[in-house]
Formats: sequence, structure tokens, C-alpha cells
Amino acid sequence: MSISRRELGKLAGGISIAMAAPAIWTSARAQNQPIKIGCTVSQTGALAGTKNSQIGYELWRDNLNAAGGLLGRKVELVIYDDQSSPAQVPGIYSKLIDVDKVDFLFTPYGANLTATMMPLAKQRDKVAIGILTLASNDKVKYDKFFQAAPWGPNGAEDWARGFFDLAQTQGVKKIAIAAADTEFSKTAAAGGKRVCEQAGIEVVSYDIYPPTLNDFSAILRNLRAKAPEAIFLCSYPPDSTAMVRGLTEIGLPASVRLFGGGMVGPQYASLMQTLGKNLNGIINFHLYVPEPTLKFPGIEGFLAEYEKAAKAANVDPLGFYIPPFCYAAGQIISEAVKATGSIDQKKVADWLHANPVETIVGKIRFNELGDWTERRVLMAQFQGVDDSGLDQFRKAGKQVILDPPAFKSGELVPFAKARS
Amino acid sequence: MVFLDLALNALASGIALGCIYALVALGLAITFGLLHIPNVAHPALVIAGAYAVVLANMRGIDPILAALVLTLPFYAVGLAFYEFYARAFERRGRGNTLQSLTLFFGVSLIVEIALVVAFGTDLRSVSVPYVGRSFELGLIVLPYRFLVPALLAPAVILGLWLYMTRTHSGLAMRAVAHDERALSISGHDPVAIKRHAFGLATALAVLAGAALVIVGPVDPFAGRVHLGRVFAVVVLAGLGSIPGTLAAAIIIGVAEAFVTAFLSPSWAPGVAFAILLGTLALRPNGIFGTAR
Amino acid sequence: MSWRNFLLVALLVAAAGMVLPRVLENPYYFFAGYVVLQYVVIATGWNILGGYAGYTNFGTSAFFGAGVYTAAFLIKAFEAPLLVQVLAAAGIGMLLGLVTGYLTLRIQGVYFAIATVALVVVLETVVHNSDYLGGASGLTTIAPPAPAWFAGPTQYVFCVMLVLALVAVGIARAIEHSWVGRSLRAIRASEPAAEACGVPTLRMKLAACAISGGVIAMAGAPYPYYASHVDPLSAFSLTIGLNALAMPLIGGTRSWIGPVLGAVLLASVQQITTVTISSEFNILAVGLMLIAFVVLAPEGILGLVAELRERVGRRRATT
Amino acid sequence: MNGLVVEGLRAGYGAVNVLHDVSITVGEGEFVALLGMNGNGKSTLLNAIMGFVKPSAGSIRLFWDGQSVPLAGQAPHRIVDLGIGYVPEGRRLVPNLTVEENLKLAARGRAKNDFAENLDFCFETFQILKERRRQLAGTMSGGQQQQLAIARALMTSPRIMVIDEPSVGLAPIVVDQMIATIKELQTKRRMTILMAEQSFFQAVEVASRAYVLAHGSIVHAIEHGLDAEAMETIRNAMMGVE
Repeated sequence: MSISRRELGKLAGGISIAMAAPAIWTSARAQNQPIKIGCTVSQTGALAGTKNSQIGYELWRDNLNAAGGLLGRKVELVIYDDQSSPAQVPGIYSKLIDVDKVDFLFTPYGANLTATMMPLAKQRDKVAIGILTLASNDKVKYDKFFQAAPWGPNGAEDWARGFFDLAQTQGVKKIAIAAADTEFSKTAAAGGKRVCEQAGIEVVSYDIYPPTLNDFSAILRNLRAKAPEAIFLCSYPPDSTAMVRGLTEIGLPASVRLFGGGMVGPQYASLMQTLGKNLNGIINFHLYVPEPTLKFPGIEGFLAEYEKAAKAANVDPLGFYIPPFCYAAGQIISEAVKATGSIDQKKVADWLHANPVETIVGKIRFNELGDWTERRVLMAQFQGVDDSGLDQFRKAGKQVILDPPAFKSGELVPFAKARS
Repeated sequence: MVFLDLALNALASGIALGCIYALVALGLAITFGLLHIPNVAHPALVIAGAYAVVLANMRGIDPILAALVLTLPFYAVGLAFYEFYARAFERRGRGNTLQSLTLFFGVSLIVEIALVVAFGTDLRSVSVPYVGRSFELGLIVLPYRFLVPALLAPAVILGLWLYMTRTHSGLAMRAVAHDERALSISGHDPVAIKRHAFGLATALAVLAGAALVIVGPVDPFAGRVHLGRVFAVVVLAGLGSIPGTLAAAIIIGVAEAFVTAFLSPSWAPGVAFAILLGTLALRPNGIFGTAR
Repeated sequence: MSWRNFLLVALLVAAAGMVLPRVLENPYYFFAGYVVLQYVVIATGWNILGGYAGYTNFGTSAFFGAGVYTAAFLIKAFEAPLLVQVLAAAGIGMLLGLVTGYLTLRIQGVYFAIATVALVVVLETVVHNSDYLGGASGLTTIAPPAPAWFAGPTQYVFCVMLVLALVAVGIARAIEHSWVGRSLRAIRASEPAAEACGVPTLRMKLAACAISGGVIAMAGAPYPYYASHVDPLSAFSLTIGLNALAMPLIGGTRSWIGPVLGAVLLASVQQITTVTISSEFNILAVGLMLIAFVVLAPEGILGLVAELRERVGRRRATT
Repeated sequence: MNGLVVEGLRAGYGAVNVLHDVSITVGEGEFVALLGMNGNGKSTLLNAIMGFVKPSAGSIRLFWDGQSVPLAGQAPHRIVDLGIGYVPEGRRLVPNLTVEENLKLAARGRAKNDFAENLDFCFETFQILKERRRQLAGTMSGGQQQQLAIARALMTSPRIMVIDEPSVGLAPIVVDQMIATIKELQTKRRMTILMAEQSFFQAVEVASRAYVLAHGSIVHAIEHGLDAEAMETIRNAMMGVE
């Protein structure tokens, strides 16, 4: 049972033909090959709630192709399911780069998944646009990585800084921090703690809890004795829900004036609808809300198209949180390619480092690590929300932007008053 | 005073959590404890039950009421499911731990995907009037969304226990785990009894699903976090012991609540399983199990 | 197959593996191949305890994760070379196996399976609470570069895994054909009977736990190198536990070749469906495949082959 | 006439045939003993009657109230329901149920209406069971368990009782009591009994007729009375097979 080298070559050839059939099919039309962008989307597993990102990509592709494509070539997406598992990611991105021969990459959703593809992207020298990944380039320092989300420079530390800035202007002296034991939340909590130390705000308690914890009353109770004036909470959707309910069930210490900050969950339509007026008064981060200060060209048209697609795909009907930034990730590439007239990775990356990009989420400038030069994570307060359902959130005034100051769209209402 | 406040509340919420764990584990206490079928798909079925309750709730029906009605179709699904299982192995006289585990793993994957396709991946929840309010007794404050499903557990367990001790088919169910031939000799069809038991276990999944979805929102993969814990409860209880299931679940719930309140929440999941490992090492028949 | 032929084939496979990176340029196949080989090691390791001795280890990811984090720790603390990582992981895995075996000396069947699940949760909780290991955020593990002989880091780690797979299969085969294997099979058939025949069942069980644990942990050791980032969710993933059960089942648990067949088949199918079907239906396909095997071929491919042979033999005898 | 008729029965396990062309009859009110050493097919025959072993040829029929019901091919619980009460070898009680629960479990189908009456009769016959009605069956002594096994068969309102080796594993004095009780069932309650037994001294004392099984065949059928001559024949037949 020995295999000669020639047979082995044939065997390998056969396998690669079988597995790379689409790539070969497209190379037959050699002259007018589409430009390909590849990525994974978590269709299944713990992060499956983020699969509406695909609609963002697809709308970008469709609009671009309807307008004649890019450099006269069609744009094609190659998307695989990473099953929310970091272990799947290196193999899939190698398939994208080495077999499907994609021209550009989007990262998977989130930092843990992205961490396993960054070395590969760097090694293969492909421009990669980060999709809501926090601090993914801090270690690898890859010069062709660009972040679509508005974390700003020094994101790990600063992305939720708006909350602490508000705390400072409100004269808060004591703050409590609680975070789910997940990568994003822990990064945010640790960053928040450092910001507090710099600003001279005392961190009276610092709790890390497992994401499966069902009962948060103990955490809320423990806070009572500490009498914090603000609570910075970094949670995931199920625990965000439990915490928000805990506000009325257990109650907050009377001293608390600011609550929220880093909760993932109240950006999603299903939870906003479920929690309704329980959300009032909470100040939480968001990436886009329909306030008059955020009227970027194209965003409203995008959301209208998204709504239709989301209905068909049975995903989040509002789509404020992730999809616009996926569309913008596409725009980052298409604008750079148009400007340079090339898909050369270096040219595109150099252009992006040197020039601002107009996207549906605003004008973006990148620093040397590919982060936005300015932080634009919104701290918005839920105000005047009732239990009437989703439509209210499509109007301005329900999630009032308090920070950053440039986009401020209303005034902070004291927590107790906002809830009454 | 703070200590007393924390301790009392940890005890109360631990008991409530334990009751809810017991509900989730109850179906498994039957399929695994009595029939020796390691139904790892049970948590997935519980989530399927939760989604069925969500559907009914969208039409304005109270989740617990909906769950009670839905036990009937779920019972039927359980019968069909057992029939499939029995045809797959039992009558062929095969089917070891490995094969059953793999089969039910396959089933739970299919259930999860069916939920994804039917409902999408967003979190789903129910609306009940008592969400957001709490029951207060002295220092103890317990949210109704814990208390109500928690009260469901003792009621269901009492009902089940009466059924198991007072009725023919209940007695037969307790007998089937030990000796099928003994059942035949007593004039019972063991296959029918097992099918019935499996149906009952599946019907209990929908009650557990209602409890979970009242406590908090669910997504199609939400069953996975319960898998280890429910097996832990059933084993701690001693196979097949119905009151033991409640007691074991409460021990785990209270242990978790106390670790959360006094040590650190991040150690809570491990502590429960450490108890399980310790029990298995020292008392392999479970805390409430009799020697086999 | 005699030992001589087995060694010959193993050497040929090893040689082919070393030459492959020179022939096959596309790195993707090494990424995919690595995963397949990783599962060959896991399934083979699992089968030593689960197949031969009949103890169903439900918590394979505890051992795999222990291997992953041992290696990650060594990278972070000492930038230790891969060989050291693998040996240390195997050592830790064996130790963990011994502890598991010792804790579960008196329990069998599904009880044992559940005890191993508990082990996963306990270890995962420990890692979550260890800041040095990165907790939930994980640890970026940029390993030292590959030796120059290999075309790239992936090709290198692929070849390392190939060698591990051959070592694992060699161990499994050696056990199967020795008195240890016979003792384990006796335990699987009936523990009291084995004891009565003079098999030191407790010591044998401990040995099987340790060897099995060591092999599985070994499979985890190159993961930090492969993925450049480790996190508790991947290291202690339910998928690994599931695959470790399913692969020997699909192949057949009675012989070393069964888990190898099962792992190659199921892991390849998973790799291919990931990049072809690539949606929730991918998982559906895997679920259906598991059920189909359990129902139609409960003794795995080996069982099917044996049945087929028997049928052909009978037909010959009658004609 | 009412009774159980087995004709030309062949049965076994897998490819191994144990019974060859076995025919027996048990008429209403009779006490028939089935004798033979271990491994000659007694238990297989009883298992075939009860439906635990599928016959490959021959018939098993119950004639009762003018009806003829084929038993071969029926599930065991159906056979019990048709009126064959069974006391198996090894007793096969449910150890985690109490004495009373074990008895209650057996009151099914036809026997459901007779529950109270049957229970009274059982407690009257076996005083110890009444005293220990709340005790778990698994914690009782062998003799008590054997009594419970017989009582359980009575709870199914049997037309015919089939008893497999009631003396196995019991002390001699207990065996004597047991056999006496079984005989009493036949004389007082007019039970029809088919009992397999290897200690033939016990059996011939109580039985009205006997069959001797050797190597899976009936070698002797003692049709009328167990006199000295018949006993000699049986003794020789049984010794012969050793």
C-alpha cells in the first residue's frame, strides 16, 4: 500500500478540484472576474443572534452591483458559517484566501473569533475589515486591518468612556462595576476600571459573573451596602434582561444616578420590545440610533431596505446595531478600490490610512492601527419608552444621545425621574 | 444585618432556582432514572417546549396554562419518539450507553436547528403580568418571575409522586427500571409502560420550558447550558427518585446562590459540579438513592 | 496486519506526510487536514477507555482543554518548543486521567459519563477564574516560527499532528494486541467476571483512564500553535465531546482502525460541509448522519464490513 | 373440558433447539408436576407457555368456557391476562416496591374487579405478607419473597397457575411449608397448577399427575395416580439422564 509521488499529486489535484469547483468555474471567465470578499458569519451557536450582519453585506453588494459594480467588475461575497466557534475560523479563512481566492476580508463577529484569523490575514497580506471586534489588532499590529466599528483609538480602554465622562460631569464619586465572564464584557469592565482610577472615581465593587447565571438579585443586593452613585454593567442579552428586570424587582440603592453602560442586548429589537418601559432611564452604549444628530447620507434608505430583508430572514427587525457597520465595512473597501482604481492590497491600505471614507455611518478616518481616529460609541438614554412595541424606537427621542458631545441630541434625565 | 439579609435572600433565591432546575431535570429523572435512557436531547426538548409556550403567549395565553395544554401534544411526540428509539435499538437487543448518547445528541442537534429555522435566533420571551414585581416577606425579596415557576415545581413533583405511588401505571413505571419480566408477569406490557413513561417525560419538558421562559428569554441553543446540571441533579438524587430530584436540585441551587452571594459569582457553576464529583466518588448511588 | 506491516505503513504515511507540503502548495488542505488528524488522535485516545474498556467518557473536552491550556501556559511562561508542549500536555492528561479514574473507581456506565462532564465544568470554571490564562477573554499565543524545512507554520503543525496521530494509533494498537487489551475487553464484557478471572480491574481501569487522557490531551497541545489564540469556549467545547463519541461509534469501537475510520470520515464531512453547505443545515446534516449510523449501523463501519463479509461467506457456502 | 394443551412443541434459543415435540395437558383442578433434572428443558417449556420463548413449531392452547385461545405468539402480559398466573424461577419481584404495591401492580385487566377479594385471600393464606405489607419486597427473606411471588400470581385471578421451581434456594423446612401451601391452594381453592420441580420427592407428594422431561422430550407421562410403581419409573428415568 505505497503511493507514488505522481499518484499522490493526482489525488491531491482531484481533491482540490472537487473542493474548489466554484473557484475554477469563475476563473473560466478570466477576463471579467468578479471582485470577491470573504468572511464568516455565525449562523449557528452562541453568537447566532448576530447573523443579521449578512444582510448588511448583501445589501452593500446588491447596491454596488446595481450601480455597475467595482472597477467595472461585479462584486461577489463568499460567506461561510463559523458556528460561533473560534476553532473553525483558521481553516475557513484559509479556504477563503487560498482556495476561493477572495480579494478582501471581513473578520468574523467579535474578538475571540477574530483573534484566530488575524495572524493568517497578516501572513497572507490581505486587507481585513474588523466587524465589532474590540482590540483585535493591539497584539498583532497589522497595517492592513481597519475597524468598521466606532470604538476609537485605544478601544479596549476607552470604548465605553462616554459613560465615565457622564459620571464625572454628574459628580459621581463611587461606582460599581459588574461584568459577564465573556471576552467583550471583561475587556470593557477592565477598561472602565482603569478609566475610573485615572479620573479619581472610587470603584466600590467589581464583580465578574458567569454568563449562565440566572439570578442577579445577589449582585444587586451586594451593591446596596456599597451605595454606589453609578453602576457600570457589561452584560450579554440574557443577563441584560435579567438585570433590567431586577431593577424593578429588587430595586437599586437610592444613591444610584447612572445605570448601564456596556449592556449588550438593549440594542436588539426583541429585547427592547420585551423590556419596554423598564428600559427608561438606562444609559447604554449604542452604535446607531435614529436621532437627528446622526443623519448620515444613506443610512435611512439602508434601514428601510434592511427592514424588508430582515422580515424575510427572520432576524432582528430594527437592525441598528450591527448591519449598518457591515454595510460600512463594504463601503470602506469599495471606496478605497474606487479611489485607487486598483485591488492592490498595499495601495488600498495606504489610501485608507491617508484618506477619510464616507459611509452610511458617517465619515471615518483611520489611525495607524486601523481604528477610527475618533471614538464615536454613543451613550444614549432610554426616555419616554412605553410598552407599545417596536415602532416607537424608529422615531427620534426614545434613545437620546448624551455622549459624545458632538452628537448630543438631548439632556440627561435623572434615573429616578426617568423611570417614574 | 447585611449578612442576614444576603444569607436569607441567597437561601430563598437558591431554593427558587433549585425548584426550576428540578423541573428541567424531572423529565430526565424519568427517562434516565427509570428507563435508563440517557436522553441528552431533553434540554433541547425543554427549549422546544419554551418556544411552543412563546407561540401560545403571543396569542395572549398565560404561559403556565399554555404549558398545561401543550403537555398533550408533547406527550404524543414523546410516544412517537420512544417508538422510534425502541425500533432503533431495544427490540433488537442492542443499544449501549455510547449508541444512545450519540443518537440523542443527533436528535438534540436536529431539534435546535428546527427551532432556528422556525423561529430565527433572536431571544424570545413571554409577557406575564407579574414580571417586574417581587414577593416580599421581611428581609426576603423574591421576584415573581422566579417564584411562580418555582412553585410549579413542588406542585408537579407532588402530582407525579402521587401518580407514581397510587396508580397502576405509576407503579409499573417504577417497576420497569428494575425488571421488565416482573412487569410482564404482573400482566403489564413493558413496552407500553416505557412508551408511556417517555411520553410523560416529554410532556414534562414543556412545563419546564414554560418555567425557563418565564424566568428569562431563551434562544434555540439555550438548552446546552442546562445539560450538565440536569444530569448532575438526577445523579445526585439517586436514579429515579422523584422527591430526591427536588432535594438534589435545591441543594445545587442553594450552593450556587451562596457561592454567588458570599464568594464570587464566577465560581458558581464549578461548585455545583464539584459537589457532584464528590458525591460520585463517595456515594455513587446519589445522596437519596438506595443501594442497587 | 502484523506489527511489521503496521510499522511499514506507519512509516510510509509519516514519510508521505513530510513530503506532502512540498507537493501540495495550497495551505488550506493542511488547515483542514490538521483538524481531521486532531480528531484521529482524539477518537483513538477516547477509544482506549471508551471502546476497549467500555467506559464512555462524555467529557473528552476536559482532557483536550487541559492539553490546550498546558501548551498555552508553556508558550506564555517559557516560550517552550512544541515538542515540550506536547510532552507536558500528555503528562498533565495522564495525571488528570488518573485523578478521574481514582475519583470514579466505583462507578460505571452513564454515571461515569456524567462524572466526566462534571470534570469539564470544573476545569472550565478554573480557567475562567485564572487571570494568568486570560479567563474568558482567552490568550493570544503567537508561537515561535516553524523550522525552515516546512513551507509554513500550518504545514509544520500538520506534520506534528500527523506524527501524534501515528503515535496514538501505535499506542492503541499495542494495547489492543497485548494482555492489557484483553483485560480491558474482559472489563467491558463484565467487570465482576473479569475480576473473578484474576484481572486487576481497578488498576486496569486506572491505566486506561491515564493513557486515554494522555493521548487526548496530546491532541490539544498543538492547538494554540494552530489557532494563535485559545479561549475556554473552544478548548472545552461540547463539540469535541460529541465528536469523540460519534467518531468511534461511526467507525467501530472494537479495533484501533474503527476510530481512525470514523474520525477521518466524520471530520472530513464536517470540514467539507462547513465550506459547502455552510448554514444551519450543516449541523442538521451531522445530526442526521449520527442518527442514521446509530440506527442502521450500530456497530459502525467495522460492524457493517463484518456483516457484509459474513453474508458473502454464507452465499459462497450455499452455492 | 377446560385446560391447557401443549402439542408437538418445538422451541429453543437462537439456533439451539431445546424442546423436541413436547405435548402435555393440564386439566382444570389438576395438580400436574413437571419433573426433570436441571437443563432438560423444564424452564424452557414454562417460558414457552408464558410467551417468553417463541416456539418454532407446535401449538399451545387454552380451552376455557368453550373457547379455544392460542397462546403461542402472544406477548407474556396478554397470556397472563388470559388467565395463566406465573411464579417464575428467581421470583422476579420488584424490589423497590412494597409488598402491597407488588400485589397491586398485578391486579390488572380481568383481575382488577377482584382486587379486594384477591388481596384478602392472599393475606389470609400468607399471614406474613399482611404483617409486612409496607415493607420493600427487596428487603425480605427468600421464603417470604417466594410467598409474595405466589401471591402476586394469585392477584392476576389465574385460571391456571404455572410455578417454576419454588424450592430453589430455600431452606428444607421452608420448602416443606411452601409445598404444603401450594397444595392447599389446589385443595381449598381448587386452583389448577402446573409446577416444575427437580426435587421429585416434594413434587410427587402433592401432584396428581406428572410428566418427566429428559433432553427436551417427555419420556414419561404418569396419567393416573402416583403409586409406588410410577414413582419407581420416574426415579429411574430421572437417574438415567444424569
